[in-house]
Amino acid sequence: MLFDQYDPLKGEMFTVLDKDGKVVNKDYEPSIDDETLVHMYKTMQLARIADIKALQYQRQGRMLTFAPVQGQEASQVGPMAATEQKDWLVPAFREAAAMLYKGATLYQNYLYWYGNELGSQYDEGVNIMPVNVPIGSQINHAAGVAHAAKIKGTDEVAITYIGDGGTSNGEFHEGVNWGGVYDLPMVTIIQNNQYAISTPRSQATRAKTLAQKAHAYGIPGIQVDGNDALAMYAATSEAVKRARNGEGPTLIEAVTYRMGPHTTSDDPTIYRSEEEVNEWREKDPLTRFYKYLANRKLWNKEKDDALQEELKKFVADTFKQVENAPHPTLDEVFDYTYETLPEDLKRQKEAIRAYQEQQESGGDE
Amino acid sequence: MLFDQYDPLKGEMFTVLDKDGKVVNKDYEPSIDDETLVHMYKTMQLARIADIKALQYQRQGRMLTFAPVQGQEASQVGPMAATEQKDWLVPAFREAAAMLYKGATLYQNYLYWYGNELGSQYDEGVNIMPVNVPIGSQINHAAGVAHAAKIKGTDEVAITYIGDGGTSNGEFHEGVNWGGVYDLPMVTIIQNNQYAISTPRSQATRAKTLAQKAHAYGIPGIQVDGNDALAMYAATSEAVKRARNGEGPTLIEAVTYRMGPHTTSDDPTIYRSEEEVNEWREKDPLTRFYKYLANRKLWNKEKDDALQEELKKFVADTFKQVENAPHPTLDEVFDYTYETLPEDLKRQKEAIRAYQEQQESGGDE
Amino acid sequence: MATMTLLKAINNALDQQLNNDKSVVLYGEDAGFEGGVFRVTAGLQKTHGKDRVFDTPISEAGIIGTAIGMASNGMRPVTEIQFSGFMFPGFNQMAVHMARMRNRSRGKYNLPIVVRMPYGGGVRALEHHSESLETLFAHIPGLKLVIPSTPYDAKGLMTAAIKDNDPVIYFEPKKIYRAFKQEVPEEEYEVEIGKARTVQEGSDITVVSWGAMLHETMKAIKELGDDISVELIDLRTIAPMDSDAVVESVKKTGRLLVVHEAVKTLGIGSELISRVNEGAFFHLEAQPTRLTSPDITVPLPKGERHHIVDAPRIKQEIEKVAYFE
Amino acid sequence: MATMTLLKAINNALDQQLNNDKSVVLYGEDAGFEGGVFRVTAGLQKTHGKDRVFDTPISEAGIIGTAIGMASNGMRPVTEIQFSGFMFPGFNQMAVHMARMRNRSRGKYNLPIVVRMPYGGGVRALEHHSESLETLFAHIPGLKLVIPSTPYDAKGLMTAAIKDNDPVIYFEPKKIYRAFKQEVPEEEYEVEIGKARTVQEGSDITVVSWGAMLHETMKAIKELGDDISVELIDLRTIAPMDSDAVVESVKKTGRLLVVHEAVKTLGIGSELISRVNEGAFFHLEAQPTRLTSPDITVPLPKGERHHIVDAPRIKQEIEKVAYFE
Ligand SMILES: Cc1ncc(C[n+]2csc(CCOP(=O)(O)OP(=O)(O)O)c2C)c(N)n1
Ligand SMILES: Cc1ncc(C[n+]2csc(CCOP(=O)(O)OP(=O)(O)O)c2C)c(N)n1
Ligand SMILES: [Mg+2]
Ligand SMILES: [Mg+2]
Repeated sequence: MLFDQYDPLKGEMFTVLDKDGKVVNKDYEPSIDDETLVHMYKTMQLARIADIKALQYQRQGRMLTFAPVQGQEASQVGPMAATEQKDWLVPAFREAAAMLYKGATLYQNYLYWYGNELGSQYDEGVNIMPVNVPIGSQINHAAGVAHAAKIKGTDEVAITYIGDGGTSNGEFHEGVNWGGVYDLPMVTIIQNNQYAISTPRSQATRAKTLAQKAHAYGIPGIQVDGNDALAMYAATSEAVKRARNGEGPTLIEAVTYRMGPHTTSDDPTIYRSEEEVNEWREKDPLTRFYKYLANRKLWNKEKDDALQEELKKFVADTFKQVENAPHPTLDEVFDYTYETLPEDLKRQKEAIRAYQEQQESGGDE
Repeated sequence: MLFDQYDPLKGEMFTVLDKDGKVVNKDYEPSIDDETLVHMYKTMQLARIADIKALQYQRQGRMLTFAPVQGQEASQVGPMAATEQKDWLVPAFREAAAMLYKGATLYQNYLYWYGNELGSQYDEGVNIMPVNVPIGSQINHAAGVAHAAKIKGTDEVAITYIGDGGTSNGEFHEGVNWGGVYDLPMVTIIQNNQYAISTPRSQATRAKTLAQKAHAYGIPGIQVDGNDALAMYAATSEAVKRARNGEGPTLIEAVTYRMGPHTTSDDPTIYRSEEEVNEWREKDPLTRFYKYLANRKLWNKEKDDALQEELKKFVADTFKQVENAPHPTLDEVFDYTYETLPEDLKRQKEAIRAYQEQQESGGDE
Repeated sequence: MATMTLLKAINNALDQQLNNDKSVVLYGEDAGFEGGVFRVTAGLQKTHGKDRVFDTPISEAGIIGTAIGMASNGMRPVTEIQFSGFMFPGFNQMAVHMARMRNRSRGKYNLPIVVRMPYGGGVRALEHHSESLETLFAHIPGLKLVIPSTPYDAKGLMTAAIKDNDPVIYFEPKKIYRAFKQEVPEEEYEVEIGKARTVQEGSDITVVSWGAMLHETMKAIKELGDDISVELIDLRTIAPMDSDAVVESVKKTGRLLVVHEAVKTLGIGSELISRVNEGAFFHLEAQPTRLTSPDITVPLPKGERHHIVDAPRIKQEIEKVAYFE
Repeated sequence: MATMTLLKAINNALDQQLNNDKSVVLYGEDAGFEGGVFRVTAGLQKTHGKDRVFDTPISEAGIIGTAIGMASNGMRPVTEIQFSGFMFPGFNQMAVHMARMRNRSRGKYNLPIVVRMPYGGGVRALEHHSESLETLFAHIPGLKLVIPSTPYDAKGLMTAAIKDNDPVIYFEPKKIYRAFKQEVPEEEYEVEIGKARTVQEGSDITVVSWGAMLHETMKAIKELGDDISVELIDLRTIAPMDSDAVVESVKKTGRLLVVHEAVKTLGIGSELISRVNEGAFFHLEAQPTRLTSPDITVPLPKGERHHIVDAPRIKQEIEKVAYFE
């Protein structure tokens, strides 16, 4: 069993692919159908290109602050590929790639970071919880989603994400612990991207690995190469299987790196060296996965060039759509406060409407 | 080294004395001078008798709700005996025995539970933080006390207590983790008394031991027989030594049992069996320690009878003093809100004073 | 009809909703097996099973946070915070998520959650066991807050709270859990959230209160006799506040006294006074007034008498406002 | 004298107090090495060392909770919450301990802690990055809350906050961190906590505001020209509130408008209106009024314009109240 074999207390990290996309751990190479493999790659590329473009737009003043995903695509797409439609994704705030794979549209992702709540209104049957900004609090949501599944007797699994820094937060503790107490179908993935804004992983906790925190909850924990989509797929598959069998939750530490800034307001050069960034560039999750697919004759340069062309156009078109989308109306910002708007709030809204109409009609008296 | 030798993941529990007060673990029998040993015993007895008496007073309607300590005396007195005057006790709410040993007077303890804040105004130089009711929050205080010690370069150590149930709380996590991050002189003692009110230990977490939670923080953790004052002394001594040497915090799980109700408002017969209680009665920490002292010729029945007499009288006298103590005045309940009372609050106080004086003088118009 | 205490009425509503709707679940610290420290949920685990009525770890963030997840996945969780003074570790979840999920997701996720918590003082309790924290919830857009003062309302408001598609905080006035009984229908009924109750009509002064303090106020009014005609309003829903009922009443009486247990500064009284100013300024014959606990920490029991508002003081204050010229 | 932005003035006060008092320490998420996400504490770690100026784990309960322990053991911690919207996980510590330790221990432990947090909207930020949560602190007895609106006050209030023997919450109006500069003395000075500042005297109406909104209000007043004589008060200390200054002013002007960013219900405006009722009822010539954000969640940037109070609207509201008959 995978989780017995890798002991985070000994610092053992689970890997399937090496830097050149070669399988170095045959026993655990997951059997994924070709179509899915290609789809995984395409989604990683989409996330990457969308990210790079958004950064450009942001620099041009066309996009607001957002949290880039670059470098972490494998630790997001791998796990999502190991889930089914009915399963839930309960993200933190840097899971754009996971969301895309799970069924959020790029339009929605962009719209959200563009500053419009409508971006979180995912389609019917797309089980994604909205981007969750307050660190750690999503873990309890995931426990609740899983708890509901258990009570209802469905076999949905909740997959949730948190950062390395987030593990210092009390809600991480309460949520993972809750999952253990009730043996819930829940998989918590820590994306250890080495930093919480400017604060290095070593400041988050004295524990050598984050995976070993699983011992606090009496559940399996494993450290996985987070830039290896296959390892992430395999570990998550195993965790999902356990969850569906009623064997309870799993904690996965995905060791990865945030290639970009924390958000577009951040200047990472203050706190990390170019050498460090370059070292991680060598481990790029897309390159590795590309090579794996190429080795399997599922992908090649020609296809890749075409894909990149296509995605760039798609991304640009989508962003244009977002820029042309109507801004939230006065009604929209009020009417979702409650199912039915209370009287006093109606009056507040109408007072603002009256003011706005008067301003628009030019008079201010 | 003690902490390397006992692995909580294997369920190994550290014990020095057996049920009959015989030393079964010679290597770790602490060398404590006779006077201290006797003082430890006396304090345990004082705590026990004060507890039993308070329960009687409470049943007579003379005492308010309080949290009995009976059964947990060893896990409190053992550690305190292993500390020095300068060290800090940061209690939860069931640490009456620890507080007595550390320098709170019985009068203060009683006064507090009698419903008077003055009970928490410990004497100068007595480093005890007040009874802490909100579960888990004291752990961060202890981390702060220890952090100050580290910054100031003093070698004070902070000892803090929490219950088994309390370990589910996020602040436990944040506080113990904080201690690890900064390598603070801090010892966290989990008194696993098997229940959080009516909720059994097994509902607190899926982890087999609470000591193993130390792995989450990269610090040593050990499970200790909490009804064995010597084992608790030895483990704490070792932890305090580490702390003073700058080696960082330690987590100690004291396996014990609450013999009484959760508080005097609680009816434990609802949720636990008489057999279970009786089983633990066999392991009474006082009996064991008495036998150890008797074996060492430091104590005997005669001395014990005399002590019991003396303590009973002392306890009764103290309670009388408490009953005769003046209740908090209007000024007292207002004036500690800030160092200087704001104008509006002064007016609020004077309005109440005027009302009270008028009521006392009989008129209501 | 049966006669019930307020506590029993809550239990009855919970039992009924657990029966009628399989998506209702109930949990909290000690809320399952032993039925809570006040026994409000006694018997419910036995009737409805350990899956639907259960004990939790000491984890207020977990209790509220999982309720958010559960509600997002189709359940209607009724949660318990053991005492309102211990809600703070769960306040993050309530303020930043529970109150906002409908808006954040533009209606994709709405959260039919009830958060029950015993509140209020005067019961000689330990620190943190006597707070009145209405303001902290009523200030947060997206939350509702109700407080029953009678068994009838207790059941009706709980039923309405469970059926509400938005999160409802339900404060239980622990001081009157078992203080008296009232006829309560056995069948399901709702008391509308957002509507105050006029306890008695009057023409000289409008007095507003709720929870246990309402009964202290009623005592005071009884003492007053017929000299002053008091219109007494049980606010009952604190948020969204039925200030219209209060404003209308003050238009008639010209005078307002708000009585509450919570501290003065930014207590609910401040909002009511402001709204009465906004809605009935020219009807005011005396300054709208509040009688509240002072701005101090609730004292431990031996000092509590300096803190709590009692009937004689309420009586005096009613007279002051009513006779003011 | 030097000319400084509000941000720089805070940095200067912190630097000075770290210099003058070895018991002062400063910490928060990213507050050490990089000097905070806004660079308010830039350079301080370099000057004062990693022991006294440091980064913390993401642990707001830890930040406040350890400050309580540190202060109990002789330090004067200045802590940072990265954005006020993230204070909730630390609110338990602030409400149940920080506010109460002096009272709980009858003076044995007092807590000279400063909790800094950037607050306020209008900066096109993500969710939870724009809140105005004054009420949640001002409602809790035992806490103080100050908000500077100028560099001069920023330094003086920070100095006073650090020297205060009680916990002080210090809100930083992030929108005006770098909006303008002002002459600020290089030497140490204090601005007294608990005292409002009369920005300009006037006789027709009292307008109260603070933080970034004060500047919006000043813009509005400028637009008004000489038609209306406005007495403008910068409340500056929210708790303990200098309502006396406001009451005295309203006694003179007979009219009140409170302008704030926080939501209406139970916003600071409600308390000011109540206190003005209590202290100056018979001087009122118009209903005391508040202009606030509506009772909704702060919208994401593309909807923010529906939420924020701006100068033209303030101007209009001043006119309404001033001309009301
Ligand atoms: C409760 C809370 N405190 C502070 C913040 C501000 N903040 C946003 S992201 C972040 C760092 C997160 O680091 P990590 O968990 O490692 O995730 P990453 O950004 O690396 O993906 C912080 C402190 C927040 N969002 N929530
Ligand atoms: C934050 C918080 N939630 C709930 C409570 C109510 N409460 C008081 S004691 C207790 C159980 C504590 O159990 P444990 O930690 O095992 O300590 P023990 O009582 O056994 O000593 C609970 C839930 C509290 N005091 N604080
Ligand atoms: Mg990170
Ligand atoms: Mg316990």
